[in-house]
Amino acid sequence: MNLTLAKAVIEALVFASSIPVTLKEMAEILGINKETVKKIIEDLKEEYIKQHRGIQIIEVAQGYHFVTNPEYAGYVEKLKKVPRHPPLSQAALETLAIIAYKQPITRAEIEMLRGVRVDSSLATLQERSLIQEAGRKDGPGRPILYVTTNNFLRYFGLKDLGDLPVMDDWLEIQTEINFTAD
Amino acid sequence: MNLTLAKAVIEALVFASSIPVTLKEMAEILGINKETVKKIIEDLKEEYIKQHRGIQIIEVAQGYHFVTNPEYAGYVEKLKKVPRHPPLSQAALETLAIIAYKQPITRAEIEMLRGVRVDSSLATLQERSLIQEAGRKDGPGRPILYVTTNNFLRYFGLKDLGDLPVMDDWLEIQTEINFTAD
Amino acid sequence: MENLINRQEEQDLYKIRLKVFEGPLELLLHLIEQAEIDIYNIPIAEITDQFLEHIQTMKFLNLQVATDFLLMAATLMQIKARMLLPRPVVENDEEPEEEDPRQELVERLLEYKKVKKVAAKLQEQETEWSMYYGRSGGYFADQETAATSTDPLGGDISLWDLVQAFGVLLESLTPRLELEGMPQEQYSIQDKMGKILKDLAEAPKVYFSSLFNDNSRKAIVTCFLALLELIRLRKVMVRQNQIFSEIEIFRWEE
Repeated sequence: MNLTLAKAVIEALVFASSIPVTLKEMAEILGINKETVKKIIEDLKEEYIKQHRGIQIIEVAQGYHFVTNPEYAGYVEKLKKVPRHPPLSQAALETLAIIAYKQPITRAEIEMLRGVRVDSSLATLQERSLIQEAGRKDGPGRPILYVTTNNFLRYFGLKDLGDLPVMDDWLEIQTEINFTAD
Repeated sequence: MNLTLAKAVIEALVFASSIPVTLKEMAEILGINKETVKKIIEDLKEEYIKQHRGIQIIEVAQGYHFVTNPEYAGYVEKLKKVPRHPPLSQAALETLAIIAYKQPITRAEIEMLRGVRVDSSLATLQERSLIQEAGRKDGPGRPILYVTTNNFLRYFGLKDLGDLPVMDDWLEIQTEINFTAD
Repeated sequence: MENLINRQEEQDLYKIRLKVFEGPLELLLHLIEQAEIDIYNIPIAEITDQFLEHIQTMKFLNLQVATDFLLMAATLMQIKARMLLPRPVVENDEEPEEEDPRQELVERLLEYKKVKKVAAKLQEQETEWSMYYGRSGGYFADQETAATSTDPLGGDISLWDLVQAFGVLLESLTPRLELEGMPQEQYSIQDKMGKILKDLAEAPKVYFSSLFNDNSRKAIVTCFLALLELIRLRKVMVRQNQIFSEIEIFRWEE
């Protein structure tokens, strides 16, 4: 693998990853050793800084990721005043409502209630930090459990989950359905 | 505002936005005219391509955003931290094709064209934010009308709906049949 | 050698039969293309037989035969019957010429063919664009402020909307609740909407809690949904000074 290619791939990996990507991961994907990855990424970092670009690569505890250059924070801030995300779809909102009231809950359980696949709702909600994974449920397949985040509470101005409007009917239905999907 | 600064800020804005950022938004934030922004961003685009970088700027859904260079897709795929959607089924694609070309359109009209029920396709497409409801059609039952979303444009790499492959004879027949299903 | 070819043919036949078609139109198109016949002049008897045979195969393989296929089979048999009837003698020239019984089916098939073509194009685009990965994470220079001021829901979505989404779900599950012996009329959303509007005709402001006599969960949820429906219809406005404080309801004013 030549250096130019390795550099471009590293740039792509750091960009596409949803959380900081580690040297180990990059080394495995590229099939080169960690030291070389480290050298290349340090070069890249410097390049971005020297050229006074709008974005930079930074190293955090778990790995590397792109950030906007803090020098231009004022401009980026203006962008964020406008609602940047497309409005949450009804589908995603329903999924969020189920998670809020039923957490921790598995995907199969949510799908049981909504009657459709919810993969992309879950992806959207995770991307917007409204939900997160929280371990796995005991039982066949050990499915991932989802819960709401602190960001969810903050957004809705809730002190904690006990602050959610009471919807007791839900409990009745729960016992009735009893998530036979599992 | 000098050019180097404007260029860096534009780079930061395009990166920071989770949905494609428009020329208008960037022009407003920078306090320069749209034509200048357009010129700078075209320069930037070319720079990334010429340098064979890992990321690129593309124009899609009436705005600009960063994506990875498709040449390195094979590597990015290996990264586990990248959310992936499964490809759409043929049923969903057919339903989406009809909506894209004939929007706004009701479920009954789609079913007439496909010859099958489309409830689950519609649910999937809504779930993936590729279509959305847009009011109701006048007439008996006031059925819901469906249109494609901005995310649809992004998903298929289209600048706008005019970017869809031209299907001339399609339009002819549309007037002929004139949705007698209603 | 001949034997080999036959076996190959047999296998192909099975492959075709096992292909699960999206719908009756796709199956018909497939039969027409396979037989290399003119779509404008479909030998309807032959195609009908093949269509029915396919349905038999599906049944034989225990595949679920959707009603759409049965409906199409009925249509085909109807067309076949009409084709067999002698054409009525046209008495005078002003009488419009009778349409070919296959006409409508041909139009639908042609139209569906285009749908398939566009779908195939979209699939190509989808494949091409799946090579471009967008930014799925990343942090910003203003990360700290972003964390508090960011708008993850994209626009004006409040706790109300969340509860509403939840309410809609509850509503869709209410048939199960009705089975528990709850008298339905007593808690109809329509009635509650009427009551809210009637109360508002008499007073400028109504408190949410005054809308129900008993505090059963069902009554509260029904009132809540009635209220949401009235808001949606722009018949009333609500005000709530603090989250979870008493909800006040007003007539809608432009």
